Amino acid sequence: MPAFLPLRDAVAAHVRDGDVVALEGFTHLIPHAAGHEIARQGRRDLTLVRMTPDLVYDQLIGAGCARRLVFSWGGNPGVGSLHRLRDAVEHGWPRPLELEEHSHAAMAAAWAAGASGLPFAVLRGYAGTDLPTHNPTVRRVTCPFTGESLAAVPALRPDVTVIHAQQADRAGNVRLWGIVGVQKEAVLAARRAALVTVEEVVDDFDAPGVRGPGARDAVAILPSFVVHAISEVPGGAHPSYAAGYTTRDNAFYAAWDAIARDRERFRTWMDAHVLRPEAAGV
Amino acid sequence: MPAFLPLRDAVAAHVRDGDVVALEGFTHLIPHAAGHEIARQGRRDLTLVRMTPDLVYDQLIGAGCARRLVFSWGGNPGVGSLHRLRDAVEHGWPRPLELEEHSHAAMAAAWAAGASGLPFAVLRGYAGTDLPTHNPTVRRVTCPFTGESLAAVPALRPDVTVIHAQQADRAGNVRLWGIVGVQKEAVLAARRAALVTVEEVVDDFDAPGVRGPGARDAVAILPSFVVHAISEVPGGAHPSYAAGYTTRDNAFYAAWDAIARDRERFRTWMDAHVLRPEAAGV
Amino acid sequence: MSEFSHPTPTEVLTVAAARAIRDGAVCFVGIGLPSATANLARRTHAPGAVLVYESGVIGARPDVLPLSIGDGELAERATAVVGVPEMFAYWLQGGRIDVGFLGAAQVDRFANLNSTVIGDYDRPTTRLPGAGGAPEIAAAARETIVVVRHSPRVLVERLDFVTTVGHGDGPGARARLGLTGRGPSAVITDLGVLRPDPATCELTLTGVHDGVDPDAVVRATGWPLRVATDLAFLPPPTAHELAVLRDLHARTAAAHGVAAMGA
Amino acid sequence: MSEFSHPTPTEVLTVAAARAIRDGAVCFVGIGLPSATANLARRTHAPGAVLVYESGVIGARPDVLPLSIGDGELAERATAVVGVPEMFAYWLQGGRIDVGFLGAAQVDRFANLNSTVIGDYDRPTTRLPGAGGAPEIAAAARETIVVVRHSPRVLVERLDFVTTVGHGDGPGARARLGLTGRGPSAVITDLGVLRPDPATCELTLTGVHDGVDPDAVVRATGWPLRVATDLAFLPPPTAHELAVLRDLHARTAAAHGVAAMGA
Repeated sequence: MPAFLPLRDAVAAHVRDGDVVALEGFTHLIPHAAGHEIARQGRRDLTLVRMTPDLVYDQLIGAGCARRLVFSWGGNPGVGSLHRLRDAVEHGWPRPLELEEHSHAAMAAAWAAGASGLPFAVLRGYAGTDLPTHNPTVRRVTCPFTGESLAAVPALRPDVTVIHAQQADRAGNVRLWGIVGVQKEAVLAARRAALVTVEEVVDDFDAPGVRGPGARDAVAILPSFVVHAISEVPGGAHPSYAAGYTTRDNAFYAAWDAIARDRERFRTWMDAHVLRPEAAGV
Repeated sequence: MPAFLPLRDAVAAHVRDGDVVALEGFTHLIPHAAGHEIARQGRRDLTLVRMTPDLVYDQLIGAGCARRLVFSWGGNPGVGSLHRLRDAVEHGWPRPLELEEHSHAAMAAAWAAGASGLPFAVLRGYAGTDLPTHNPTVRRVTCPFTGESLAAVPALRPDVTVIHAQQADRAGNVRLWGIVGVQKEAVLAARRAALVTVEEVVDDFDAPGVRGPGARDAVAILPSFVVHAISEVPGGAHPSYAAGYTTRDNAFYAAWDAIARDRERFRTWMDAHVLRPEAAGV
Repeated sequence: MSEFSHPTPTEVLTVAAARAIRDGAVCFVGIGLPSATANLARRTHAPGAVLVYESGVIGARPDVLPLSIGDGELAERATAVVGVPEMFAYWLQGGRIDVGFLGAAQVDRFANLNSTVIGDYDRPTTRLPGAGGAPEIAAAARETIVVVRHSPRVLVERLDFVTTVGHGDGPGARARLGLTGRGPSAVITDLGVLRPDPATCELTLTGVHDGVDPDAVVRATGWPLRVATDLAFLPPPTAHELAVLRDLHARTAAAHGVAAMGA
Repeated sequence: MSEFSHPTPTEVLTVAAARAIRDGAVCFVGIGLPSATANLARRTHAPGAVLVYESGVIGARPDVLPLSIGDGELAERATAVVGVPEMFAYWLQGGRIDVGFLGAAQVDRFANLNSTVIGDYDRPTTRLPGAGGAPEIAAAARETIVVVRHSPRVLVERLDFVTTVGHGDGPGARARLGLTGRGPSAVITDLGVLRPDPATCELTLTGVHDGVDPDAVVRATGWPLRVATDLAFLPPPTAHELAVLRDLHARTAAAHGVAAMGA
């Protein structure tokens, strides 16, 4: 049974300096509010894991929280670069950032392996590319039946996983729907804790009047016994979104390009919108 | 886009003597009517693949259709033995049956590998058991990161997969819900064809008045481009069931024990209920 | 409990096994005795027990006992239903099961199990259903509880086939085999409870049910069974436990038209 | 088409790429040009095209172009939505994709792609977004279509980084690497279409867009580009294609408050 906690307390209880932390959510349901809380608490030396770093890691990297990034596509979707990520990689500002760089297929398989309690994932991938040259965690295995050589990557097992979901019920079960990404896998792969921010805590997912998925949506239910802390944070995915509750703030994604392009403007924005204690009211 | 065909034509078009055939469905949605049609058409030398052979394979084995069985649990659930399966293994009647015997975990992983286009599946399984001694398809792989030795099994890739589902829409998409088992994997793993019998063909899954899953059900949607033939066969899972349409005929499962225990009684039952051409009206 | 008939051996076994379930425990249960056991626990002292069935059902709350592992009854009002590959990969192998319940046709002194064949594998006297989920349940669950009826044909000196590893050949075997769970913590029978000796892993009689003679248990065991010096005399089913169990079976029989039998 | 302004180079490129989509084809599409391309095809000659997005959406039918690969617009009215591990394992690696659309920062003469870095990997001049789905899309889709704007900085003699293998170092390379799909069938640019020579796999100019001088294409290419002897002069966008494409962009801009830009 997870604890229902204010976000500040949930992050303080579970996220430590030096942790391997995954904030997952594939475009949809990105846990921005939790990312801001991690920045506000000044966590340092984090290894950040995420298929698509998106704005949430651009902010954490720019705020100096990260030492290392494990990822597979680091852009501002539909807009262009993540300037804070680029500045860290290209100029070491505010501090150098080590990269462990994968393809989507490999990271998705590595999440599934992590959830499955396996030490590695197998995929038909990476063949002929330069990625394994720069990433020693890409190796090969041989099929014991066909002799075929395939790629292997280590399972992802972060210390802490943080996700945003539409709902929790009072028993501590969590439900998300729409584009569900790798969040179930990331929660199950966490070694120490899984934190969930939700749009809403409801009595029961099945009760009349409670919002729910459409007929074609994917649905993921995380039973209470795999979740450690739940924080009710309406709008906690903004500028990402929560299907059924909010819509993606595409204008903010576009506006971020100019904010993040300039170090001073970025700092001013972070101070005003994230780091000042008043911002914690979100 | 799949063909909408009478069951007789679908089986005649796709199931051949000597094929590796999988009729999947985990207790729920077992494609009994399709199994009966295969027996009626007198297919021979089949390799039958299924985690839980259930009554449907007891019947096909007793009818002499099978040369080999790939399985992980061969009983009459909640009742006892599958007497036709036992008779074939213990006494070679009506013909000997080769066994390729797995655990559930391995077969489930092998189905997922088959769906994934991988040659093999990895699991932490079989360690210390006698199963690998009698099954040369259980081998070992070494994790290239930790050095740990794990079990490997070949991917399941039947020639033809047959499943029963609640619904198809007119565009040829298939929907099943409730306990969805390994059916999506079995359909995607088929080398040559996937046949689906359905309770009902509907205009659109989302249309008002169309039956659908409950809030906690698993749902699997198979897009039209992975299905080759669809046959509308209401009650086609009997004595298994289709959630939302029929209920499990537990009394028949119990009654099967006495029918199958005796060779003559079994033959009489098969003649009357399956093999006579009139039975094809089902 | 004057209005109740004397408990049957199976009822005694079911109640004893149910008592081994802690409230809140995540239990992987098969059909038959394990299912009756877990559902009895959920309706008595362990309302927060989470019942997981290999058909993909997590947090089942059946009103009647399922006849099969995939009855519709199980999916209704469950916390979630997932596909079977996910069940075995993410939920069992992923290490999320506290207690796995297993039956078997044969059990040896290290709580290894046979559910495959009696006799030679290629020319069996009796072909049994086979492994099902057992090998990996016993490998990955934090602990395993084995539930069988006590007889020298069941508790045997030597298995005809090792379907499922309990404590292998003794201390250290599980670690050498890479089995992640702690293995069988108890073999519960209709005569008593056997637990692995902490030093040797050998199953030792640690408790007998009400009215059972420890010597009779030794005679009903196919190897020279050790008896704990502090042997416990286990309390009989309470009137409440029996009433709940019998009500469950009565409603099951009414719902199915047949009794839910042991696996 | 008097009421329409002259098509822009990007419009010419988008229409040419859309025409490469057969009706009924299962297309794996990324954001930006590939998405505009596939949606244009679906609204013109290929209403049965199945649009698959790596976010897990199968059979998307968006009314407006998504800005991101995971816009809510994509999941609504889709045939199905699946998790991302399933998308890459069962649907891409499983061999169910007919056509994969890819962009890139650099393309070489064998249609290998770079979307990782310009300059040295450890001290890059420009850090690009990285691989995303590209390596395995190019490996597993039955064929790949590459869509880029034509310039000598894009079509280069030598990639700074091989993110994605097209035809490797030439004939036989894909088979040696175990890549299951046939690889890039075309590189479509705003100047024309390059296709791998059947014998050498080297990209060859096989068609130029309306009004484009083949010599200008050669000059805009970073290697000595071969020109097919039977060079085609590709028909310009029809009034209908342009109208549909512009309407799609106009509705997209109105819906998002911003224009859906190229990736």
